[in-house]
Amino acid sequence: MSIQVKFFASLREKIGISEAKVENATTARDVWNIATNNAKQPDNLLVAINLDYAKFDDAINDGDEIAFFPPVTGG
Amino acid sequence: MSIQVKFFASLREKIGISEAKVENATTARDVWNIATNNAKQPDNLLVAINLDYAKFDDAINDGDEIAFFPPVTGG
Amino acid sequence: MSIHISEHAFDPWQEIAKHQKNSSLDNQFGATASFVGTMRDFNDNADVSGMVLEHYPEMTERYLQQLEQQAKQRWSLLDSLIIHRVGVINPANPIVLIACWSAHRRAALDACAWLIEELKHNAPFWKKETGHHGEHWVEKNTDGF
Amino acid sequence: MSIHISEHAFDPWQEIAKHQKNSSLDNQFGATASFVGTMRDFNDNADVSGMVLEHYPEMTERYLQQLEQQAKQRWSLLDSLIIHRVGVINPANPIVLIACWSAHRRAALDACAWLIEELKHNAPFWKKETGHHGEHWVEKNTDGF
Repeated sequence: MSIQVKFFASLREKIGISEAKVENATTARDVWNIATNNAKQPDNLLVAINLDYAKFDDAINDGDEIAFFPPVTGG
Repeated sequence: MSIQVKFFASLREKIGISEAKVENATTARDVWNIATNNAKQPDNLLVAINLDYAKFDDAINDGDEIAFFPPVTGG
Repeated sequence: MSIHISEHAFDPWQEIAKHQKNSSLDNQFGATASFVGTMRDFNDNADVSGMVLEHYPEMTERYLQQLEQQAKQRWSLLDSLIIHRVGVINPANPIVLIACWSAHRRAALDACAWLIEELKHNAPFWKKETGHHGEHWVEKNTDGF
Repeated sequence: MSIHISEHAFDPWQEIAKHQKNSSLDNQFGATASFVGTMRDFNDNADVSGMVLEHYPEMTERYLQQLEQQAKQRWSLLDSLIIHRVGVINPANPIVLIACWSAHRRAALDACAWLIEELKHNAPFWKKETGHHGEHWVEKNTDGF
């Protein structure tokens, strides 16, 4: 199993990781815990699975791309 | 007393008058009746006194400009 | 705040750019909302090949100035621009331009939508359409849908 | 329907004109509504001299395409255009452009206002501002007022 993980913006800078690969995880929350070594989740943390907004308890599958990021501020 | 009267658009074409001057009138309705020789008022006829929307029973004064026109269709 | 009644065709995008360049808005605005009404080549399913727009010049000017003042009182606008064509208009010609500038988006968006709605309902302009079947006055504006 | 993510400064009015010219909209549309978001030189009362806009490229593209599709289903749009800057942005630079074309005014106006609101709330872009006091990430977007 191989999960692609991405971090963006202030979160990327704070935890110092832009990308990671994790091997075994069943939910987005697992992915966070493994990739960040159980770092505390910031308030308002957002997660996307395969480019769609998702919940932390959503199941993930081999080959998925999971992204974590802070509230968006575009436009 | 001198009242300037104007007619616009389809109303102007229908009654065949673009401008008139009437001498004695106390309301916009009087002005209509005098200037058009008591023509029937079309549905939805609008009136302005001195460039502001007004009512047919509004009083008028010497030197006023009274305009009659159909529903507006700009923009 | 600026109002132009034009007897000549205008390019709305160039007019917005020009207005913005010549104004003192530099770096202060974060939002620009605009609306452009354009002559289509059909209306109510009948072919329309041309149009003549009549207006009541003094009242039009006064009414549009009052509208801009009301918009300025109601929303935090930094600037606004209204351009309206009169005279002979051809298909694809812009008829009306409304542009509003503000610091934040809601003021510009809401003021722009309000201005075109008020203008459509009350500004003394009248359209006469010409087509295959002769000419006729437009009886009333659509409700916008 | 068209989406551009641009690393280079763009002129929103030229882009609208260009898009209109190159599309097959001729004479069919009666209404164009647009919104332009521009970088101001101040935000929350602090001087801001520059900005870097980060995004999540694949998700941004996907999200904006979904937005356009939803707008198209909800309103009778003839066309739409979304342009968003990323990278280094200077004061007075346009950041985002939304333009919508429709036969009648309400569709274009409502879709345009809806698109900028949805984009602001959900599209994966992040602003980092730079100024006299160093740099900082913008924590959240204003509610638009």
